[in-house]
Amino acid sequence: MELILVNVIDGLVTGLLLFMLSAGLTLIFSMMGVLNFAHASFYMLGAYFAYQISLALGFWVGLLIAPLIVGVMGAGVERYGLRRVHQYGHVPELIFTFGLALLIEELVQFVWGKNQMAYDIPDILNFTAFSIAGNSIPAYKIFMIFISVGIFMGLLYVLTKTRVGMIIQAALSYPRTVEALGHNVPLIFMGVFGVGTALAGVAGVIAGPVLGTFPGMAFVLGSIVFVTIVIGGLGSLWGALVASLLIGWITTFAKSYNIAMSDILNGIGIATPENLSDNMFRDLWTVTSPQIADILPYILMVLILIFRPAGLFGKRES
Amino acid sequence: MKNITKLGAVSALSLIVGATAAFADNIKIAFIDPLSGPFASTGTNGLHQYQFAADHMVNEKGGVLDGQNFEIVPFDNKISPKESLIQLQVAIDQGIRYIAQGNSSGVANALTEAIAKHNKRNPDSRVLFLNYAAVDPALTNDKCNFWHFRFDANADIKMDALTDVMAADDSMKKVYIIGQDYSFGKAVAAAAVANLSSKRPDVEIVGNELHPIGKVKDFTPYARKIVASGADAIITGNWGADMLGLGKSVIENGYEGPIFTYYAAGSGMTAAFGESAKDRIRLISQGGINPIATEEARATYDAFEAKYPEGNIDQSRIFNVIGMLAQAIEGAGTADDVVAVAKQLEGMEYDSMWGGKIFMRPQDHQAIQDMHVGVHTNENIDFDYDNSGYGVFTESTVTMASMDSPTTCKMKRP
Amino acid sequence: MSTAALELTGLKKSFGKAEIIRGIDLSIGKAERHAIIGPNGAGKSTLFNLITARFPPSAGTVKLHGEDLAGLEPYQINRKGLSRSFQITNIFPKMTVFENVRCALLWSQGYKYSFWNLVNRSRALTEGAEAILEQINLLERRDLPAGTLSYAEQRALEIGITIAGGADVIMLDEPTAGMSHSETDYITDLIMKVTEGKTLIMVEHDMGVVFGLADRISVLVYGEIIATGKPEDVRADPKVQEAYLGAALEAEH
Amino acid sequence: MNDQLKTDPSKPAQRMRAGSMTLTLGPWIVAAIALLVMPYIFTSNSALTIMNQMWITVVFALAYNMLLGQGGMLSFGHAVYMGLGGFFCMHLMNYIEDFGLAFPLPLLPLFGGLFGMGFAMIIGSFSTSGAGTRFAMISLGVGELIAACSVIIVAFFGGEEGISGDRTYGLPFFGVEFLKQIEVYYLISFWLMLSAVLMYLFSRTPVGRMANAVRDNPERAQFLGYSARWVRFYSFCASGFFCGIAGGLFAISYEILTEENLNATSSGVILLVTFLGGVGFFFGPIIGAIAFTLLQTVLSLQTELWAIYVGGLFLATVMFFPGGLAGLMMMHVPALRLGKAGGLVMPYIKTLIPGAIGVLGVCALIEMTFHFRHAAKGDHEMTLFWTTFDSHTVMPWLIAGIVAAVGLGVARATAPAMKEAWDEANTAGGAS
Repeated sequence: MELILVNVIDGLVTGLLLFMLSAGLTLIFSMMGVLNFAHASFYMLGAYFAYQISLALGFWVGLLIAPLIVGVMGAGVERYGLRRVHQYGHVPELIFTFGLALLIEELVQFVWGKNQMAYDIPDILNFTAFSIAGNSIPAYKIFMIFISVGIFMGLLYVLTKTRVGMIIQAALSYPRTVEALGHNVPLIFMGVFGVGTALAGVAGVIAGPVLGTFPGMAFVLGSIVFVTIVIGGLGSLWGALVASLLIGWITTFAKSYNIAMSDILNGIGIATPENLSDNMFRDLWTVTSPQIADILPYILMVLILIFRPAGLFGKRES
Repeated sequence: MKNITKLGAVSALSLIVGATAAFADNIKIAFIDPLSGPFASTGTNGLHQYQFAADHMVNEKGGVLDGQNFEIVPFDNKISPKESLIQLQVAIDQGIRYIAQGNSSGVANALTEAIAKHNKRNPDSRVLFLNYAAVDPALTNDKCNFWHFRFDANADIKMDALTDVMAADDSMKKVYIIGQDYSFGKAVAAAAVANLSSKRPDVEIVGNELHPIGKVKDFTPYARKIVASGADAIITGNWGADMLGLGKSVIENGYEGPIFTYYAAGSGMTAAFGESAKDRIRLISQGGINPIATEEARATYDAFEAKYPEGNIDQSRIFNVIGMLAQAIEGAGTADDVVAVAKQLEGMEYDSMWGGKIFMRPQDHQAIQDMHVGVHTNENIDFDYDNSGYGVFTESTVTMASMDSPTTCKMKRP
Repeated sequence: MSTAALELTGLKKSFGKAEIIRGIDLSIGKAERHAIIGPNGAGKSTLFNLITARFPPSAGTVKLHGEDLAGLEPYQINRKGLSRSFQITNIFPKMTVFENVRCALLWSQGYKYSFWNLVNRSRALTEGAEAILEQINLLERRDLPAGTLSYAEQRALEIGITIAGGADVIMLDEPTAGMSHSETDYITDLIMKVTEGKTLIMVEHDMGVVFGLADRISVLVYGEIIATGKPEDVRADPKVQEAYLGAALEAEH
Repeated sequence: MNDQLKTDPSKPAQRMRAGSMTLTLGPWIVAAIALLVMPYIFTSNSALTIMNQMWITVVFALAYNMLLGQGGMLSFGHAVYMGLGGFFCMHLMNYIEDFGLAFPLPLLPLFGGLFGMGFAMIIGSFSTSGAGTRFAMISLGVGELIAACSVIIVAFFGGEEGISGDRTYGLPFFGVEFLKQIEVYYLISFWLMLSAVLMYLFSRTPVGRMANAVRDNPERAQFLGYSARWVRFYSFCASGFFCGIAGGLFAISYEILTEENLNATSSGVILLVTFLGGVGFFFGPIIGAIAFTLLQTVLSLQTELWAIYVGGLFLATVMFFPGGLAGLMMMHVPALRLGKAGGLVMPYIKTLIPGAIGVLGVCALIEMTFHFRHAAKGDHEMTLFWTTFDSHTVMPWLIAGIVAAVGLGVARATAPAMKEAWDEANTAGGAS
């Protein structure tokens, strides 16, 4: 029972972290129609910048400045790269971000080398907040929860209560009309792209110390972010939140409990074949839930796309 | 203007041909390992150790035979079996007869088979495979061949030695085994179960599981399970980011016992573990460097550090590879006839500067050597890793580990 | 008495709460040229889309030659001999003019999804496509990408694509929208020429075109047909007068 | 509607794209002769191996472009179809060996193709109902699933070390045992020619033509009597078939298949290859495959930083030449037709050569920075462009910097003249 509570907290942390990435991505997608493959690369840049800054000025300065730098870089990418490619259509745009992701990974290796960086949790947060049945919950995780919830609230406030938010929401659905009303839509696009990548940067800054800061960190996260926003429904902030938490919990629980395929199959009345080691499907019988935990989101996505193409909360078909 | 065009044409051509231009007198060793991509740090560090070892142990001492130098030719295989096979072909075409590779047993499997086929089909350009790090036991058992030599201990030997040390600790009651879901992870788990149940039948294995390799972002759920199981020891074969992620996560989430593992040092990992993992991680390896075994080794390490301040000698067996190859070539009197060289290597006994003897077992081409279990600490460390102040200090040693272990290898000799 | 080419019975369509088409009964005979007119927002295009199964109707039936079209996909309806054009030009912009027309011929010439025939080996296809290009006067534009044609030419091409498959019921959605007078005359003549002997149903704003082409006219206002009949009868109908005048007055406010 | 077509369409290059290519034998004969002659020019085994790799990639890229270029479907998991075809062939090869069946090796790729097509039929049955994001994300999901299965289902995929076999155990085929690389080369070349011709012919069939129509305007295609879904499905299956053939050729060439044949990286690479070559032209992927294989194998022998250059080249291509290398070449067709291409030669030399030298200068700076940062201490010597120098002195930096600046500067200064010459060369008649 206690373990369930611990898993709920762990899943929440994972989910909220995913949300910080997917929130920016879903905004960018719904506004510009671009599936930004380089989104996780900005997350990586956030971690590396924060590491570099933390060496000189400490963790907190890094938390403030690194996302800003990442956001400015993101805006620059939109202004000087994407906007140019935009005229050729969506596929070249997507491929542009794909190439960008490769290039960023190479550049990070060029600058920082290929090793894992010793980017650590700040001492002030390096203690155990509380324990549940011997499982310690580090204070840093509580801190991560607060940061991400804060960002979600802020985002929700800006989007629903401020004038800028209204314009963005309108531009999401009717870019031409908004432009006709005298708003600078390219500027809005650039701003949204910048903010979206900055959010990814924040995620990188706070995830770097726990999940590791290394050149492969973007690749590890890469496609799962897309999966999240597709499951949630493209363009839906709430969808992104729900899908992130869903994925966080599904993967956490799947890893925490060793459910074997043979148990399930036996449970529904199929007996284990006698000579399992000679059986063609022997590997399927021995599959356990932790083995497939990280591909469950993909299965979920394919199923959702087949049966509900708009995603959980999406209004339009992708 | 014309000159520029000409220059351009010439340079374009030589770009392609350049790779094949050879220095006739050198004995070339192709180093086929990842130099770009996610595993590049290990590969690059290995390359530096090879280059340093060749210069330091052979070239600066006048070379082998009548003054021939060793030359390490790097090939980037991007840790892909396909690329490795292409690079192997390129290397063979450049007249290279010695292939060194170590990262990834998958690549090693592909290479050893390709080399066996190549040597059978092209007797004029046979090559030897110097495997310095791929530890899949199959390579010296079912899949063994005459051309393959393994200088590292295989996963079974390492586990045998590791469990010898573990078994001596009476307080250990519950063990958790976790690893990456692929051949090596499974081999480690199987060996751990077999060894523990014979050496310490009283010890309970409270968990034995596999996780996807290179895909786990957050190890917290695994850490929870391990803590909840009440394990007082963890055995894992994880490496790279999976090792770091697992190690940090279990320590952070309240696990108190030791982690017994294979690859948790160097390549940035020692620095990243730092204080948090002090006295918690125990590594099995050959050739311990703290305390250093010989003065020669100390001088070598000092020279290496002077040349590569950011590098580590974390695979000291590379020096054994170079030393043993040089000795074999001297013994055979030729570097071109790889069969003669291979026959010299078979059964060779070599005194390593890192301490102890190395015996290349002729029946399966598996090097038998001393195995050390070391602890991750910052005390008594002469040679740290990653300039972090932390390193691995040898706590116990198993001499000539698994000398008489059985092998299923049926070596076919030419 | 022969069955009508197209027969609508009690056709309704709602989007959410808004009822756009409120029960339409209409029968169009074979080889009749029928125009649907009405003020903006009356639901003319929606009606077209209902007939061609772009949207499913909320209620009612559509019968083509007496056969119920319920549940059929657009491509299945097309195979039954109903072809349409679109209000917004809808061609294959990256393919040549010739290929646009040839693609439209493929199904009717029985090629289906075959991958064992080569299209440029078929003389019937080439000649058929060229005959249509000749009809729509685009023969010399044959090898240009369709996207590069002028607007009127693109509209002509679209009509060509629409008739190419040999459908006997042709539906044109505002074929002359946005055209100059001379272009309009040109397209009107073209429609006259290519729909000879076929059933034509068109939505049109230009009353000149409508009265020049149509055998019968239906007036659609707020999702209902308020009048159907010969052009002169419809023109005289007081309800029509009122609807158009009312709409005009409303527009002034 | 016109926003997909921003490039000037009055150019005949665009006309070519529009697909009125007639079946001319010329290029095919040239290609066949080139395939036959290549081994006499590049005789070494490694050259043969690299060429084998190239031709396999060509088949794969052409098959991929059946979807991306011809059908407008973007797949993120296409390595799966090639990989599965290859795995199947490998099992077949081992089966033949174990049971001593009389089965000629050259037919093997056909079975890979059938298996690839079979799998494509299963996936295509639900993924092809839409193009766009939905198709792309399903392909991504399926790709990840199969890649994950490859380490879980060891019985079929052999885990991390994959499965391997020996091509020489089958019955000799008219006395050829496929011991030598050259024999394998001709086997692969034969299948390359056959597949390329078949794929080209496929694009000329009714369903191939309709694939283009569905790509441009799925709704209109529906009103021509064709179900967009079925047209996509057929393209998808055909693509799966040729991917499977590529997989079979891979199995023969390397005699091993591993997880890397299925993973996301391979799927991503084929997207890069195809786009680099140009999706708008049938021969685009061929150029892309050749260029990429050379970059990957030859450039990576020269520098560790090859991936940076490839990434940069790729981004530049997407940004400035969305038609890819093939598009770049076909841009010159109008000038050639007008007989004015000669007028372009001098302006090109004046701009592009300094530009290239400038770019090389920049590369030199990158290499030197890398060496400065990451080389061993005391190892100041580096060799670049056949000159050995000390990277810790000012001089080389100065030289490289000046070369880069002057080269790019000259290119920039002469660019307007080149543009002018370009416009002039593409104007019919003209005031020359």
